[in-house]
Amino acid sequence: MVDLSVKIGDITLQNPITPASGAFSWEYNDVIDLNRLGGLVAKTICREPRLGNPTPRMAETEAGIIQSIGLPGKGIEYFVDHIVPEYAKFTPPLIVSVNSDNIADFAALAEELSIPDVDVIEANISCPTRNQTGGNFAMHEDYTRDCIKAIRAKTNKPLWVKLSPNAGDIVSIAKAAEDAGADCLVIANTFLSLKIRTDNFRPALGNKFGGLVSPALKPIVLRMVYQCAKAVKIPIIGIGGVTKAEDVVEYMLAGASAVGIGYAGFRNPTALITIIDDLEAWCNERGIKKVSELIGAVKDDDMELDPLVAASHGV
Amino acid sequence: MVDLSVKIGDITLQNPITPASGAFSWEYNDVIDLNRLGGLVAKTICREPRLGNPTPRMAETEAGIIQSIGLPGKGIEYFVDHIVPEYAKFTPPLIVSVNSDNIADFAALAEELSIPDVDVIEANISCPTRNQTGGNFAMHEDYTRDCIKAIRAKTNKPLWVKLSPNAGDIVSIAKAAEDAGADCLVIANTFLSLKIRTDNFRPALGNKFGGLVSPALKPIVLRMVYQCAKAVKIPIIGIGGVTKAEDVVEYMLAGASAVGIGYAGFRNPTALITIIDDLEAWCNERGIKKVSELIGAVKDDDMELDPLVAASHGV
Amino acid sequence: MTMSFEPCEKYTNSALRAGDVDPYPQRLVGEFLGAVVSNDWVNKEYKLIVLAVHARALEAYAGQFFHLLCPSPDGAEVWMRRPMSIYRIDKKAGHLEFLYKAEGRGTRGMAMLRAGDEFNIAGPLGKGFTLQPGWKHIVVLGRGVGLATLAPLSQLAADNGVGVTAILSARNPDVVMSKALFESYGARTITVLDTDKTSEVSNVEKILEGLIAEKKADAFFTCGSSRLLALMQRLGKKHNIPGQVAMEQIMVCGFGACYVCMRTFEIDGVKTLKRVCRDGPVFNMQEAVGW
Amino acid sequence: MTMSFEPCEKYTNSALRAGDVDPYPQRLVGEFLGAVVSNDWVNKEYKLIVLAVHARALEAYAGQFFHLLCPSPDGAEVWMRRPMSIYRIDKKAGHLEFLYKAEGRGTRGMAMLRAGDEFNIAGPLGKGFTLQPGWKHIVVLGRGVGLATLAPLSQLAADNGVGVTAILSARNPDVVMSKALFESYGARTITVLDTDKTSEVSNVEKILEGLIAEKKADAFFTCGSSRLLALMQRLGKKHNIPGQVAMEQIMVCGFGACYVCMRTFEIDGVKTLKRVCRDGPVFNMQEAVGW
Ligand SMILES: Cc1cc2nc3c(=O)[nH]c(=O)nc-3n(C[C@H](O)[C@H](O)[C@H](O)COP(=O)(O)OP(=O)(O)OC[C@H]3O[C@@H](n4cnc5c(N)ncnc54)[C@H](O)[C@@H]3O)c2cc1C
Ligand SMILES: Cc1cc2nc3c(=O)[nH]c(=O)nc-3n(C[C@H](O)[C@H](O)[C@H](O)COP(=O)(O)OP(=O)(O)OC[C@H]3O[C@@H](n4cnc5c(N)ncnc54)[C@H](O)[C@@H]3O)c2cc1C
Ligand SMILES: Cc1cc2nc3c(=O)[nH]c(=O)nc-3n(C[C@H](O)[C@H](O)[C@H](O)COP(=O)(O)O)c2cc1C
Ligand SMILES: Cc1cc2nc3c(=O)[nH]c(=O)nc-3n(C[C@H](O)[C@H](O)[C@H](O)COP(=O)(O)O)c2cc1C
Ligand code: FES
Ligand code: FES
Repeated sequence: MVDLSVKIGDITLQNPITPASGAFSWEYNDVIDLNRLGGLVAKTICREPRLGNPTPRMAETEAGIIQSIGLPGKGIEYFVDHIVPEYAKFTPPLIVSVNSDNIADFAALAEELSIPDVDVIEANISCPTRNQTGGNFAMHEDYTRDCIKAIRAKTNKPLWVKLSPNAGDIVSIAKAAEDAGADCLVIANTFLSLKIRTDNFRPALGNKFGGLVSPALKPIVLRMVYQCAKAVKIPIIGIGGVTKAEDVVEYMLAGASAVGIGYAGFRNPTALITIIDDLEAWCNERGIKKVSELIGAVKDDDMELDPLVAASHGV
Repeated sequence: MVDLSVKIGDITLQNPITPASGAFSWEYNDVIDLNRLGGLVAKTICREPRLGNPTPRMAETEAGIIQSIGLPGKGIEYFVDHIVPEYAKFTPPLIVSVNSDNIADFAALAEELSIPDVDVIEANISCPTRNQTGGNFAMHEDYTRDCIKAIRAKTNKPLWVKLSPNAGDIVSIAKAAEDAGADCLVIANTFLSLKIRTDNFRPALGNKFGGLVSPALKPIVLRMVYQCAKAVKIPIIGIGGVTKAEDVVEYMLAGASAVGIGYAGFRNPTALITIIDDLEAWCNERGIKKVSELIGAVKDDDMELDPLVAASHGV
Repeated sequence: MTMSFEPCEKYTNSALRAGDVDPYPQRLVGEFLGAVVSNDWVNKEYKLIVLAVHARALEAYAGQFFHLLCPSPDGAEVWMRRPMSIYRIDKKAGHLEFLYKAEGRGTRGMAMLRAGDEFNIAGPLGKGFTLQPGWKHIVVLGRGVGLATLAPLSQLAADNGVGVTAILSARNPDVVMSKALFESYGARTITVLDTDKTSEVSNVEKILEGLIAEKKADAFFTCGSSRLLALMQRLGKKHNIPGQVAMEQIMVCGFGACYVCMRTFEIDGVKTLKRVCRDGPVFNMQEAVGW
Repeated sequence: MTMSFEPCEKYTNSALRAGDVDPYPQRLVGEFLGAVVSNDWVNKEYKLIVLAVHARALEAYAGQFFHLLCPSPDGAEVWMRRPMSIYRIDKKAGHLEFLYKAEGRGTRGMAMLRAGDEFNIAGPLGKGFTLQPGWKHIVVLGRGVGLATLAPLSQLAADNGVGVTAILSARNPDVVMSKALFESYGARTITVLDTDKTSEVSNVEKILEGLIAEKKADAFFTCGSSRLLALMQRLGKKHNIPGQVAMEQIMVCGFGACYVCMRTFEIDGVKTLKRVCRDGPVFNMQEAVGW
């Protein structure tokens, strides 16, 4: 039987399947056994209560959805008093996602959330509908470094950093986060997008722009995970378009130690459990003893460079 | 009856539908009447004959394909002597796409291609599998400016510049291209991606990385077109995921003057003609006299900012 | 490590078919594969789908909803589930029914389902209608698809010995719905139409005032129209009649996690947002700001 | 400007159904909607699909191919067309046939088509087989799905009064294909199998040498195996027998535009790449470098 556990720094996940922040809450215990997940990831929390963005907050697109929620929430006090205890009822580690548009406040929030029931601080520096200096620090190497340094100085909890797929040079940003003290990179958040309705000529979302979420995007995020895994030493969690066990394998081959899942859990609320079961079966069928063997195991060192030679092989 | 013509600077297209470079050749006259298209766009040409990348050059993904062709071609001499004359048999303007990894050579190529049968030079500075200084200048504002300035100095033909969706800050790059003398922006090329096979742990493409092509990406590119249209004065051609007449309308509402089409023509070789016919019918049904009325006509100036008010309306 | 190419199917899931053993029996909500028993047109716009489902899917009540994974009407995928109110639960037959308007891509795909096909549904979700012990007679006022949501109230009321007057508002006689279902549970129905102008607010107001005068209005229930909601809110306030309204909003998760399905409510003069999927879809009528 | 919401269907196209007037009659290649006449298993792995098509789709010849837009086997879209050789053209009946292995997503989707369904195909594409005037007897050697590509040669040869010996190589007797089709056009067939080792190169070489000695080998044709291609290349060179090979490669456009479908050829000692879709799929056998 395969050992599905993976280590993210000092944290051990019983399997590499975690929900993605914002696509999950303890309320999913209504339908799946949360104790089976690799980790529990809370919705990004800000200091003050926030209503979020105008509705509609979601629109279907060609192949997926765009959404713009706007980080609504009841603020950090309510979170610590009422939401952390809900998660504390379950055994997997609790990862708490935080955001602020101000670096000092970001660090202070991380400090205030460094309480016993919280296992990991995830710095969401990549909310796509915020701007570069307004909380979406992951668009820029220097902002990323400054922000993560400030947070690192204020917390001893493991610090995971969620990057943006909208950045042009994600490798430099990944390195900046690592230099600044990140313990893990979470790659990636959603793709800044727009849909205009052709019936009334208006943007489909109340907030105009939204983040695109689609299994179609997996090859882009996979490329980013692969590039970053070659450039940094800290572990990576791949997020984007995972809908089946093979997608977990593909992310791990590219260098990820675990994955996060959003969309698939909306589509099939039992998906995360099925993916854990399928991954286990996939490994067992192939005699894989530890799923962690797959991390970075892509075979890319002997690729055919001569097109004349490559094209003389069969299909 | 609607007037479908649009102007791109001094060039008039009889309708806003053009093929995308690399997804088209005069050989498509086997299946559709090329004289019905808005323009004819040749495959990107380099100076020397090139074999291109190792096979396989295409792999299907969740929702689309990744491809890495590697700009194969028989070089500029063959192109001028044998390919330009093939296109010259048809009436729509000929747009010639060029690439080089050297700015001086890029400009020289543009100069040598400024011959009577060529109507437009399209600078493909965004081939995703080349690097930032190796022909993929569109990842960086300064490289873009330098490259387009050099080309502008060498040709009086209309100069269109194809940008990269992999750039983090496409608006600055669009402005740099405009400043440097571009007459039109073509947005965008393909998304740098990776697929790893879970049967043999190898990258699915011979070149490892490839460009993702998928209707799913349209909301991302549409957002880029919208942002750039607000920032520059020159016209924009939107490319990415157009498969039906409404997609053309959506790009035009966002600020594009025309569109380019790749994937849809692979899927349905008669698609470009159908889209022209459907666009005409769509406009006529709505009493639209000139399709150019649609350019930038998105209604985005009175959007609901208060989530409490927005969420009290019906669905 | 040896390996061969055996891709899993996309979107595998552990949805339960009728008769399956539930590996996680303490769950409140399930993902089910219902077998289509029938899927017929009720009128020109609406269809009624009857599904044979796992027993756990029958543990639902009026006003709750399921989240339906609709098949594609056109070869391209339908990416999000569609929320639908429970129309009828037939525990004996093991059937769950939904009444729906086939309009957009998802519901058009749903309309193509044939007997024997499988249909993936998640639920039951949300907080449904509640009846207070003292109530003897309630008034139900619905329009269009709102009637699909209100119809099971008749069953709930009948089970609790509560009388029902149902006012069914519709564009024309062809699209009046659920009359028979309401009546089968002993409800009195009154149909009001756009075609003969009986559906105008002033006339509906007269009918409601009449019922109030008759003491047949211990509580108000509505769904499907902002105009009718406003009317019931006004009369409810005036006569101090409690009420419940079932709301709709675009959804993603259905579980309360994503905060997509927000609507505005005003409580003690303060406006706030609530989640239709989990805080509702049935809300205190006086708190709703628009339908 | 007034507007209402009427989305076009995704991927509309102007594909021709049987009987439609072609708006662009000078085109060489069409996009067609064939009606499925039948789609039956030939053996455990292969199916034969028969389509009733527009007359223009019948203007095709052996070795050419169509590009097929396969329906989905699983609810998610199949994004690229699949190239398939023409297996048989029945001009009288207006039928086009393809013999295919149902294996990946596209061909599994294709295997689900039922009589009456529509199937979008584009073609005919590429350069097929050619017969030289002097040839009296040709030898066809194929394996697996390669036989589907070679089979229509028997019809072409018969039409031109050329004799055919077809050597059919297969894993076991159950998956020998096209024997009846070859024989119906008067070809002599020889079956060689892995199970009894008759398919080994040495034995096939003996058979070929025999045919050469009998003067029954004016030209060689092959498809489906690198091993058999190498054998025919060697004997062809030795005995100065011309030959043609039909190649496969992953395709995107099928029209020669995208340069995805490249294979290596060696011409006068210089290696180069050619497009299978437009420069082929049938090539000079001596120039091919691997199948
Ligand atoms: C709690 C609840 C119960 C409902 N019960 C019923 C019912 O019993 N019968 C019935 O016919 N309809 C009901 N509806 C409305 C139904 O969900 C929509 O008609 C349906 O989602 C439209 O899908 P479509 O594919 O036809 O439209 P599309 O235009 O393709 O939908 C696009 C997106 O918008 C969403 N959407 C569109 N209209 C609505 C709406 N009114 N409410 C919520 N989301 C919407 C869709 O779910 C989808 O995500 C209910 C809605 C809610 C929230
Ligand atoms: C000119 C030509 C003629 C052919 N004729 C026949 C025929 O008559 N009968 C038959 O059974 N097969 C034939 N093939 C092979 C057939 O195209 C592939 O078996 C088919 O594309 C596989 O699709 P899939 O959905 O089963 O596999 P998938 O694994 O889903 O395919 C993934 C991608 O790879 C491509 N691909 C996979 N294998 C091949 C291949 N061998 N050649 C080209 N592309 C491939 C597919 O088209 C698709 O784009 C021919 C191929 C070519 C090039
Ligand atoms: C409705 C919704 C809300 C989200 N909210 C957050 C959030 O609060 N914080 C965050 O870091 N990411 C958020 N995301 C992004 C997801 O965590 C994840 O990065 C994204 O959905 C891609 O993964 P997927 O393809 O598996 O859905 C949200 C995504 C969705 C769909
Ligand atoms: C097979 C293939 C080859 C391409 N070659 C080129 C090229 O040579 N030059 C270029 O500028 N873009 C090239 N592209 C990108 C297309 O021009 C276009 O930007 C992209 O396909 C997105 O449009 P679509 O979604 O309509 O396909 C190529 C795309 C494909 C699929
Ligand atoms: S639909 Fe996700 S919170 Fe209601
Ligand atoms: S498939 Fe495009 S060139 Fe052959």
